[in-house]
Amino acid sequence: MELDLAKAKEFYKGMLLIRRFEEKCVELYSNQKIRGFLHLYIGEEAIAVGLMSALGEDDAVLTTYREHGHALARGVRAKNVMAEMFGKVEGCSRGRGGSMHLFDAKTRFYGGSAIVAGSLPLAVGMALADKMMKRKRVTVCVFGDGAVAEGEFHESLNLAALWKLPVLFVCENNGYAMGTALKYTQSETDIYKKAASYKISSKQVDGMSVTEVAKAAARAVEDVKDGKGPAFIECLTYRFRAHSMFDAELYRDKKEVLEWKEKDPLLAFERKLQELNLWSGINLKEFEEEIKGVIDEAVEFAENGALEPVEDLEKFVYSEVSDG
Amino acid sequence: MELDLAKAKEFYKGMLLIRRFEEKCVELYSNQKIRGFLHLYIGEEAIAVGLMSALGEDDAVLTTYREHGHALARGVRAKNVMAEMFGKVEGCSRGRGGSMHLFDAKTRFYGGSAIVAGSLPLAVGMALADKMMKRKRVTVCVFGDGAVAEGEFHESLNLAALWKLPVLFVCENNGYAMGTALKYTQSETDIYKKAASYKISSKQVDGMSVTEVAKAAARAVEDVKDGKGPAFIECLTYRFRAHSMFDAELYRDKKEVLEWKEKDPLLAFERKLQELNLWSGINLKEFEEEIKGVIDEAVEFAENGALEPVEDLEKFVYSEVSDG
Amino acid sequence: MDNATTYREAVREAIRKAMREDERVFLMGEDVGRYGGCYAVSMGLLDEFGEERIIDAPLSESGFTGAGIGAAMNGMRPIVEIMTVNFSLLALDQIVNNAATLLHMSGGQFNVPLVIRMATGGGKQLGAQHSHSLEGWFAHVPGLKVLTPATAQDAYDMVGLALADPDPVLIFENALLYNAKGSLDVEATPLPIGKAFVAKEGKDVSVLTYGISLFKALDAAQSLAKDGIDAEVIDLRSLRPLDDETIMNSVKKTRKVLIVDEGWKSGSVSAEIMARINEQAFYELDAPMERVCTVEVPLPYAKHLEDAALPQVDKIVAMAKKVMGES
Amino acid sequence: MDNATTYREAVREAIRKAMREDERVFLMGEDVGRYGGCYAVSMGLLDEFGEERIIDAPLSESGFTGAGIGAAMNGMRPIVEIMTVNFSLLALDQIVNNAATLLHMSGGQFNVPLVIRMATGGGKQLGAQHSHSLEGWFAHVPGLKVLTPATAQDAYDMVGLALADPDPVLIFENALLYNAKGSLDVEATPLPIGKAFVAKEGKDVSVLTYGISLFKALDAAQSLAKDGIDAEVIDLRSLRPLDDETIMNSVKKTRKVLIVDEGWKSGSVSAEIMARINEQAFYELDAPMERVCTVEVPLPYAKHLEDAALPQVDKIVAMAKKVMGES
Ligand SMILES: Cc1ncc(C[n+]2csc(CCOP(=O)(O)OP(=O)(O)O)c2C)c(N)n1
Ligand SMILES: Cc1ncc(C[n+]2csc(CCOP(=O)(O)OP(=O)(O)O)c2C)c(N)n1
Ligand SMILES: [Mg+2]
Ligand SMILES: [Mg+2]
Repeated sequence: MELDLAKAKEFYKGMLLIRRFEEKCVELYSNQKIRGFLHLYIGEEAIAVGLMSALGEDDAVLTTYREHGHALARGVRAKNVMAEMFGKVEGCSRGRGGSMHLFDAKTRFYGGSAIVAGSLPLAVGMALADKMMKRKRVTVCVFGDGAVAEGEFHESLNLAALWKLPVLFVCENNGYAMGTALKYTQSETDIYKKAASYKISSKQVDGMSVTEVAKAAARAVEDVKDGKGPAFIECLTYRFRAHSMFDAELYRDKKEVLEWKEKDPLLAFERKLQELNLWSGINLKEFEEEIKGVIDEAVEFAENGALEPVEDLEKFVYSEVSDG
Repeated sequence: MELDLAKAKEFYKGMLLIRRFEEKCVELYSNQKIRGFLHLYIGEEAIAVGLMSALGEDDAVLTTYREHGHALARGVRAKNVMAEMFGKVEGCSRGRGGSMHLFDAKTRFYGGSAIVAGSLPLAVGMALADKMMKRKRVTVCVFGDGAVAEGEFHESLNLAALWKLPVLFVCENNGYAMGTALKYTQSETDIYKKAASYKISSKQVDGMSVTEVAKAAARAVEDVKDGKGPAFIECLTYRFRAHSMFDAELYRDKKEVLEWKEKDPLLAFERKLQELNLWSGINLKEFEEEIKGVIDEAVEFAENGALEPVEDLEKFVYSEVSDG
Repeated sequence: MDNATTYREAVREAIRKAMREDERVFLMGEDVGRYGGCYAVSMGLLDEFGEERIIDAPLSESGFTGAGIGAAMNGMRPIVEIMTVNFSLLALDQIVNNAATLLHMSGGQFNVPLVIRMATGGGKQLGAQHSHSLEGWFAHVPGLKVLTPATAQDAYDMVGLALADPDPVLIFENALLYNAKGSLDVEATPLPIGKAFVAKEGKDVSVLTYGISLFKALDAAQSLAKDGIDAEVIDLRSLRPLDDETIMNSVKKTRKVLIVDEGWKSGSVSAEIMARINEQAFYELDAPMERVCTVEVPLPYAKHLEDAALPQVDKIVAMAKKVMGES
Repeated sequence: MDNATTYREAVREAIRKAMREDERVFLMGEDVGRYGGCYAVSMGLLDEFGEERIIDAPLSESGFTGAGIGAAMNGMRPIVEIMTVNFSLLALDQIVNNAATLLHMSGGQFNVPLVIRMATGGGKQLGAQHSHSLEGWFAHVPGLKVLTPATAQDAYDMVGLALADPDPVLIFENALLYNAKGSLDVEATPLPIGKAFVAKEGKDVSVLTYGISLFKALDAAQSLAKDGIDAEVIDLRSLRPLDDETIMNSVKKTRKVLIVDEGWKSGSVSAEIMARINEQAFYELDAPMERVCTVEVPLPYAKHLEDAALPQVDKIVAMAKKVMGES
């Protein structure tokens, strides 16, 4: 992967969009425009942007409840994500899903799941289908460090390795599952080693570096598409905000948070671009304005969106079939 | 562990009892005295006998549906096991359990379980209780190679390692889960390596050698009781019979079976005792007669046992409490 | 018609036919391949279709059931075999939180055309962990469809119906029925999902049942006939959706109801049927509805106790007489 | 009495008291320690009891629930907290195949004195995977007891009752109730497991309910009173065992029944109650029983849709009037 100015812009803008979008979400949550659970991705933007840069249109993505970043980086439109959180019919899941359940068929974004580790078996199955149909595609499955303790993690990794399936597992290791630090949940805290124990090609990368993630993802995707079986990437990262909007954050030190904020993916990328003499090519103000435009438009779109008629409540329980 | 004549006799007799007991079971199954599922342990006797030799009275055992051998080696009386399979009230589970659910409080035999991997979490909890109460005991949990694919295996090993619990996991790797060979169920077929990936002290031993198993078990039990955390032993073994009484055995070669029969734990131990010049001290005829006596008595006991009154059907759904 | 086909063969033939006709169909589960299926349903299919389409899965119920859901979302028509309902407890999260919800959560974007088959029921002296009849649980969940074939014909038809359905369909095969023989007409138009079947017409009492209990109910009806009681026996066939129309029509005719259901009594399918009849046909009833279910105890191994726990013909007869006011 | 104690505090105080009095009691679950509990129930307990007795478990619902069973068999009195019923699907095998069966399978040798607490219910706009009300499922299983505290007093009492019980007891705490305030008398003798409570006496219609729906039913009763309908509101408190006696006594008095239950309608607790009333008090009924349950749809995120799916006061009022023949 060449890091030229175009790519640099794409990456920076991608991360900035997520950052600003979520900052807006906080505001809208306080205003009770967004309800339910809201899990922010702030601090982890490099992963979504780096990872999605490695995917083609035909590839598929499955993820967690902390997925605004993944959705935006994958190309789900901000206005449809926002409308979803407003519970409007224009939302990417028609308002049925909410923040934790973003779906988008166009970009093969298979959701948002609120059950930790629950989408790993689905990803295995999607990849199985591709393998059976000899389609050269990868299915990416993103999950947190907390998911690693679940039985489904183990079952899924074993199946994927055993059947040599074209799936890329990406663990966003932000050190905590809600308020429980990794050392309290895993006897082996190097998660990539666990994956390796299934004989899966596995790697640990700096999840605060968009280029590191992008590089690792590109290589993994290539290998997976070449039929080399599943791959696993552990991204070391940190969430700057609370777990959700209801979290007193008693379980971690302010100091630790500050240390990680030094590694902010936007700052880190800025430093890197300065080193590479590319930073001068970035017009930050322009970016901010453009993104503000996108977000304002998204909020307006969501505000003006329609509520699905209550009479349609029972739709989408079963598929509508023409012959009844 | 010293292998003197007394020990040799104990081991040989222990294995022979299981062998003859189960041969009798086959007969009784054909006569429809025993019903339900019947899983034979023939070929795997060295594990139960070697393992139980390492345990003290206070230790606890949890196992699977293929557990006649474990029960007998642990000291559950043959007549109570037999009566159980006859569905009689004198059975070790009052006839409520059957072959797959042998229980015996006196010997701290916590069952027989028909859900593959289902007793691993229980063993973790038993060990947790011992640790909390500072009791110097070990809980042993026996399971097959098939159990390794279940999520509960993963969750249990992680919990045990994380909390440094006094539990000994023993995997009876007989190469097959029903008709599915290990290579079709695990990406990593060296099961002890999987355990090691949880940072559990882990070992692979010849499960056809009673002394090897006994030695490994003794060492592991000592370590566990010394507070070194959980241990794991993988015993390589083979079942000489079908999975259960309903198995056409289409999935494995006669040749493979014959090769393993060369390693019959009774034959292997005989050879070993000959090498050590201990074999002459064993009066096989006497053993056979004694065991025949035990088994005949068990069958008679079971035959003469009583059926629990049908009116008592609803007993043991909830504990009987004095004040109602 | 001849009674030449076993229930087991009927399921197998339906799978075979579907796999021949549609390359998207495959079978996945524990021991479905080399072993031939724990109840020998898939015996021979590995030879015909190869291990790519008859997939022996490790003991990972949640994993491979979830994989079935994923494959279904990605264009396949998987048949997942969970050996028995007892092990489906390990896969419930996938079934309830994913298979049943994805269409809805995605606002209609992703449907899950998945078929899950499993054996169910007691009566084989397998004890408390291996004798569940939990199909009623699944029937509680919107997004799922739940079928309970009792006959070889239904065992055959329902595989095809389920595969043609765009949404997740669960098929519960009572393990004691696999050897039962029945007639099979592979050309006949199958009764659709959601339709109950009047297995025996009658005018005095409606006996509503499904699965293996159908045969006990039919035996009981014969016995009742000798005593001059003309029972109507209805095979519900589908527990979700339930065929209210056929049920209520029968109730209107007989005005008396007995439900036979191998689930534990409290909270079983029988309860829901009683609730609906109360709601939709209360004034048609001449007497309290009754039910014969499994006694509320983990199933014991000993035969005499297990027999006493499960619905039996004599209990059905006695209860039918009670409904008729003759006890 | 003052309304000074929240439901959350009541649960916490009960746990604290039990842990002070009995060293065998401990609390285990995800985030119960350092985080203070996902609904802040156990906030502060880690400081008092230390991490050996307030155990933060990894995300391994099956593993730590099973570990609770094992610890209970080995002399402890564990309280396992499964964050919410939605995740209990991952632990169902342990609960149904082990906790509920061990006493029976062992012929009475090994009981399981385990308490499992979990949050339940919808109404928080959390969508289809996080809004289940599946307590009715557990009430189907012999060997388990199922409690549903609605008030702070019950939230407190039931922890103690459950810990004193020799068998597995599940407590379902509706997450929307944690902030609700009520009066708490820690000296009062608790109403035993299996007893329902007449929350409001009345003579015209029996409204049977539990958990959060109790408050909706009481509100509805107030509204009905204005229209001259005197509803009796019964808090079932325990779904297994169900208190048939209190239910039937009420039915005999009012001769009309409405059940309010947040489970999906088909196969919900309401169905079992209707079945029992039909069996035990059919001739006392003056009209078909009715129920207000959750519409059979995976719960949607959008508030207006979720509200429309869940039982609400206006629906209860309307349905009560229907039962009274006034609609
Ligand atoms: C099966 C399951 N158990 C518990 C929860 C509650 N829960 C939601 S998020 C979370 C922590 C997950 O942590 P991690 O996987 O590291 O992801 P992160 O939130 O850090 O991105 C928990 C326990 C859940 N959603 N699903
Ligand atoms: C959870 C679960 N899934 C499936 C089964 C059906 N089953 C019973 S034994 C068995 C094979 C287990 O193999 P293994 O663990 O290697 O033990 P072995 O029989 O070889 O001793 C299977 C699949 C079960 N009992 N439990
Ligand atoms: Mg995390
Ligand atoms: Mg094996």
